[in-house]
Amino acid sequence: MPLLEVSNLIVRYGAIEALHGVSLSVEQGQIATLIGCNGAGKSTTLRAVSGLLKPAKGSIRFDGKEITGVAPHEIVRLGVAHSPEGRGVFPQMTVDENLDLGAFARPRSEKDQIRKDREKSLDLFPRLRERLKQLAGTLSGGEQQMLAMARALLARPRLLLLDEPSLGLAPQVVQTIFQIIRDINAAGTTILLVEQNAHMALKVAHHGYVLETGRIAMSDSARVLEASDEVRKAYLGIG
Amino acid sequence: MDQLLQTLKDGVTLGSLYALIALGYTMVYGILKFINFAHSDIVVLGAWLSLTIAAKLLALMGIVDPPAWMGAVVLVGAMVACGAVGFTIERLAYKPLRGAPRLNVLITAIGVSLLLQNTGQLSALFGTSPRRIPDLLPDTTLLSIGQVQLKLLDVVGAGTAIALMVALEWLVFHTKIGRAMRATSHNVNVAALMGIPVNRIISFTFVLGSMLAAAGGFLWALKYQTIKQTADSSWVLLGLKAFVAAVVGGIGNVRGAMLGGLAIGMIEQFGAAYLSSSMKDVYVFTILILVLLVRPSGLLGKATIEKV
Amino acid sequence: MNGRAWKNMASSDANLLSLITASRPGAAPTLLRSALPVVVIVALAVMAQVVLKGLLGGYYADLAITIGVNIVLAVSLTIVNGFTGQFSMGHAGFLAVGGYVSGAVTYYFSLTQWGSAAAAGGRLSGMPLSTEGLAWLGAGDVLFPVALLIGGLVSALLGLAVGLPSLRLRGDYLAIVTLGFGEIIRVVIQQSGPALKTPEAAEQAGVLGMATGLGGALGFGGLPKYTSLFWVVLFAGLTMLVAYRIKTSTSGRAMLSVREDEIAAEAMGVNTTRTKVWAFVIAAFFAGIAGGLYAHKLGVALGPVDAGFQRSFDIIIMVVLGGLGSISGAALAAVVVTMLPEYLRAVADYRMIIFALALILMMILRPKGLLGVREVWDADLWRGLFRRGKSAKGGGK
Amino acid sequence: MSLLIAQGVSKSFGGLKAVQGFALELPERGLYGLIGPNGAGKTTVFNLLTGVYRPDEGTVKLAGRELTRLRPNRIAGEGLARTFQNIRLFGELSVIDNLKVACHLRCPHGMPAAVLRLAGHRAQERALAERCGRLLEMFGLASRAHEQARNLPYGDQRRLEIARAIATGPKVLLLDEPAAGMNPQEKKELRTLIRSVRDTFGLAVLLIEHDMGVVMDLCERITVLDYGKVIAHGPPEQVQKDPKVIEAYLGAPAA
Repeated sequence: MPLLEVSNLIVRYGAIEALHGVSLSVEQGQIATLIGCNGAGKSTTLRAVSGLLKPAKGSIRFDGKEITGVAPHEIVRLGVAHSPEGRGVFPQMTVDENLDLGAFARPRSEKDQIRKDREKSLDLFPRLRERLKQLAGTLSGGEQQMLAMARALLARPRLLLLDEPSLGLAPQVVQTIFQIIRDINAAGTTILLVEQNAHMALKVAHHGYVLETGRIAMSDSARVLEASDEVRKAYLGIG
Repeated sequence: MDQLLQTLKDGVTLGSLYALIALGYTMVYGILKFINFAHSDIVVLGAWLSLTIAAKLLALMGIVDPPAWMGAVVLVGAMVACGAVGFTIERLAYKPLRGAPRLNVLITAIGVSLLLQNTGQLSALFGTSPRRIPDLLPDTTLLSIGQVQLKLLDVVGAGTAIALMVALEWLVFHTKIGRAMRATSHNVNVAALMGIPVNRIISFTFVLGSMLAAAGGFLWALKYQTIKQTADSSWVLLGLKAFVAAVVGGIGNVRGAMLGGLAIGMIEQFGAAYLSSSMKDVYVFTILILVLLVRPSGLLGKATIEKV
Repeated sequence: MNGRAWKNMASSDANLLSLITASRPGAAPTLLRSALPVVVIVALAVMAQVVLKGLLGGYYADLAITIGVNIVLAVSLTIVNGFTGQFSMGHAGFLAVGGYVSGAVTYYFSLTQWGSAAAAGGRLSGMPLSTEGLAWLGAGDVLFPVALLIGGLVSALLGLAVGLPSLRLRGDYLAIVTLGFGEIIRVVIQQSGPALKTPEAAEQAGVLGMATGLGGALGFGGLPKYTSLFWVVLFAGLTMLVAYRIKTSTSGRAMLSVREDEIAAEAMGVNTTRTKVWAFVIAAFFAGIAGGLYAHKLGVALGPVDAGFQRSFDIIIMVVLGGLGSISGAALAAVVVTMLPEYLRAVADYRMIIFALALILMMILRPKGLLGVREVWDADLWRGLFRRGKSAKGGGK
Repeated sequence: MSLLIAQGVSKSFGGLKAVQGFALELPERGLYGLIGPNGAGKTTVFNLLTGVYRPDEGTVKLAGRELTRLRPNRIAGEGLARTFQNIRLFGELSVIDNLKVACHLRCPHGMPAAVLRLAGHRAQERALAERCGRLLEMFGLASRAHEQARNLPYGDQRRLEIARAIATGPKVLLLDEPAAGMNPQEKKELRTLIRSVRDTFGLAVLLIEHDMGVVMDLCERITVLDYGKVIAHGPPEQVQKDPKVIEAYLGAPAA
């Protein structure tokens, strides 16, 4: 059974239907990626999964449990962490405080475990360790992305939703970020990755979905998609 | 010299009161981005509840002179009751309007304010004539410099206000729930993704603001003793000045509210002492208009860019 | 797409200006059509004074005058809060200015010219003539409207001063500033000296002395009671007519567009600054007139209570309940809000509690007010209501 | 000479350089596109051109007249009209009134004429009704003239927004993602519509669009933004093949 199963998802913003029946699934332990040009509905899909948007129709099942319409803070508790588009760090708070917020949903009894997870996260992102007392707003874009991911990991998610981790980052930083995404997955976290950077995303993912204006246009193993011309067409309109 | 000292003292005692009330405006604005117009009415409720509780307690114990501990009991009682009222208001009137245009929320807030004002006027509650709160503190003078007297009342009043502000500062900046409040105020959606139950945090913020307002009302009653009816225009003025303090300090900013409260208290007292006392309200509003025109984000606030 | 229409447009999308100058009908019928509503209003006003007053009797005639004043207030505030969507909470300030200024004009003019502040008589005010006037009119019939206009103009000038900050402020901030302005006006008026009682004293004090002798915190008493059903119906009618004509014109649509979306309005070429300031000025003008009517009804230019924010809130209630932007809605609400407490004892006791609850419930259930921007005579309002009714019956969503 | 010329236009928000040295030359009757990945600064460019934001540096000229420091309403008056990414109609107003508002600049008779209902005002209202009615007919919206704009279906709202921009009588039309949220059929109609608008009114059009099918089919030349900078400019075939563009969209090719 897949860890996440989305079927026939329809999401509307007022009069606009942003998703017209999206279905996808993410297998336990894998990285699935959702690619497509902007405006295709990638972020909308993630926001529906994490409960920020209420779908008009369709169902979302996590670990066999129906989570459609559940409040976002409850979904976090079930084990889904979402690192949002634009990173969403709290700029007026220190890196330290941002990380603490990542573990907000976990009970006090897990204190020791939280401390260990925190160390593990900081080992993944050594740059953050140097900046624990700094305000998050003063970090560079790449560092903020690392903070957003580290923070999401502190929720101890079984499924990590990553929205455009490469957005606005220099190519070298992007390489680093994607290496870390692999590491996170290798340590056992299932990931649903939304990316515009199709090349990078397909390289790390097991399975890929191409989203085109609110519909899944293609779904295949990442290797196949990587080799396909269709992806290029979807993005650039090259026939 | 005497006048200067006297004015300074008045400025601090009044300013700390404004600051206490301003905190409620600022905290709600920080999270929900609207002026809780009914906040000043919670202050009034706090003052009247203080009076009622004090009077009831004295009657119950059958004594005339209140013991020293009674002030604390009255304060806590008023704070708890106003916290409950704040909670109810948020749940019933404001929560259904999440995401509605700001104008609608403002109108609702005016409605709530009118409701509280006029309900308080009912004879079954507080009635329409002013009443005097029993003396909860002895009229002791602690210190005299020339003509200027520092009274126990002044010290307790300003002390309580400052203690509460320090407590709030600690809560907001050094506790888990405070972190959650700041996160919610910055971005409700991202806060929810951290597993923060944002609706509960918003309710909590209202309760907290209302409790501080109650404390403000209590201290007001302590200071001026005679409490006017709930729909009296002087109350709206008090609320407005506290709001001005929040704006001057930078709305949404807890430390700014404290700074702004003090600044407004000082401006009002110095203007009254050295210019003309009957125009003191005019100074405050002139400051408000100036600040909004010159630096709309206030002393400690941050400018925002409107998204198109 | 309509192909023929595209071809037509291509050949004849001349500049709008030329279209306007091209179609120029005869001047006479236009003049008649423009003036007709004014004639009707005057006729109604005369009838109200001659017929209605007798039918109603003293108490109800008095109530009708209050209703009329409230209509002027509510409709004028609709221009700011309803049309442009700026939220003014200091409307009572303009009411006060109009009341005091027009009061000063009638009081001191009468005092210095005729030796007494008492009414000089006026047919339109339903008073016997005591001094000579123009033709068959009394002196008061001329003095009173002039005083009202001066009060309105001074108030409009202040409206300009309040409107200017609105260039940089939005929503609730603006609301607070207007509230503050209203208070400043009140405080400043309260600083004025006592009213001068004799012609000699007035003469001695000069114009400046008279302008500052407005009774201070006690209110400005002894004003001649010129306000009659005629004047009230006249000005209520004119206010509604002007508001309606603005709403259905280029300027009015510009106001509504500012309220709907300021950024889009600017992108469509609307000068949002000028539009907002105009709205404030016009609203202040009519509020000033209302103040004059009210002061000359009571014989006192507004004690502090009438100038305070309680009064502003009263007007806001009417505007919001009627529908933000609806002239007829505001007028209807003014009638209901004024009359209900008079008729229902229960409402009188709990008047403000009921209205406050109505305000809160309205925002939750029908956020645009009863009528929204629409008017009672708009066909589409009734169609909309009907359709909603039908779909509700059919199970709805 | 080109109709719309932007040179070295830059804007920072806080420390972030949203747009850097943006340049564009749009000739009369040109139909150009502005594309780029998410957050590249496309809408910011529109906001800079139309005066919603003031550029920190650079100049914008329309038909030889400087627009750089003008307020948005004046810029509209100079002949630069736009639509918005997230539709900004006057929702409570009727469809036809939305267009009438946009004729604002061409209405010489103001408030006094309206209050007194002078002949000029009446003639103006007639002319407005006629012109706006004709526009609605062109856009296939005539039957909905008196409905509230917010009640229109989504596709009609997008079209009404274009009609409204046309009603200002522009020389240049800026369209911000006109095809967003449309189905393939609507997109096809939109392409025809944009071409007809250009031809009928003799306008120059600049459009931001994500749907590459629409962009590549419609636009004569395309400017590509990435991180606030122009990384490519040229005809569609050329831009499509530009390695920098491919990298901006698809990411660096697998190493």
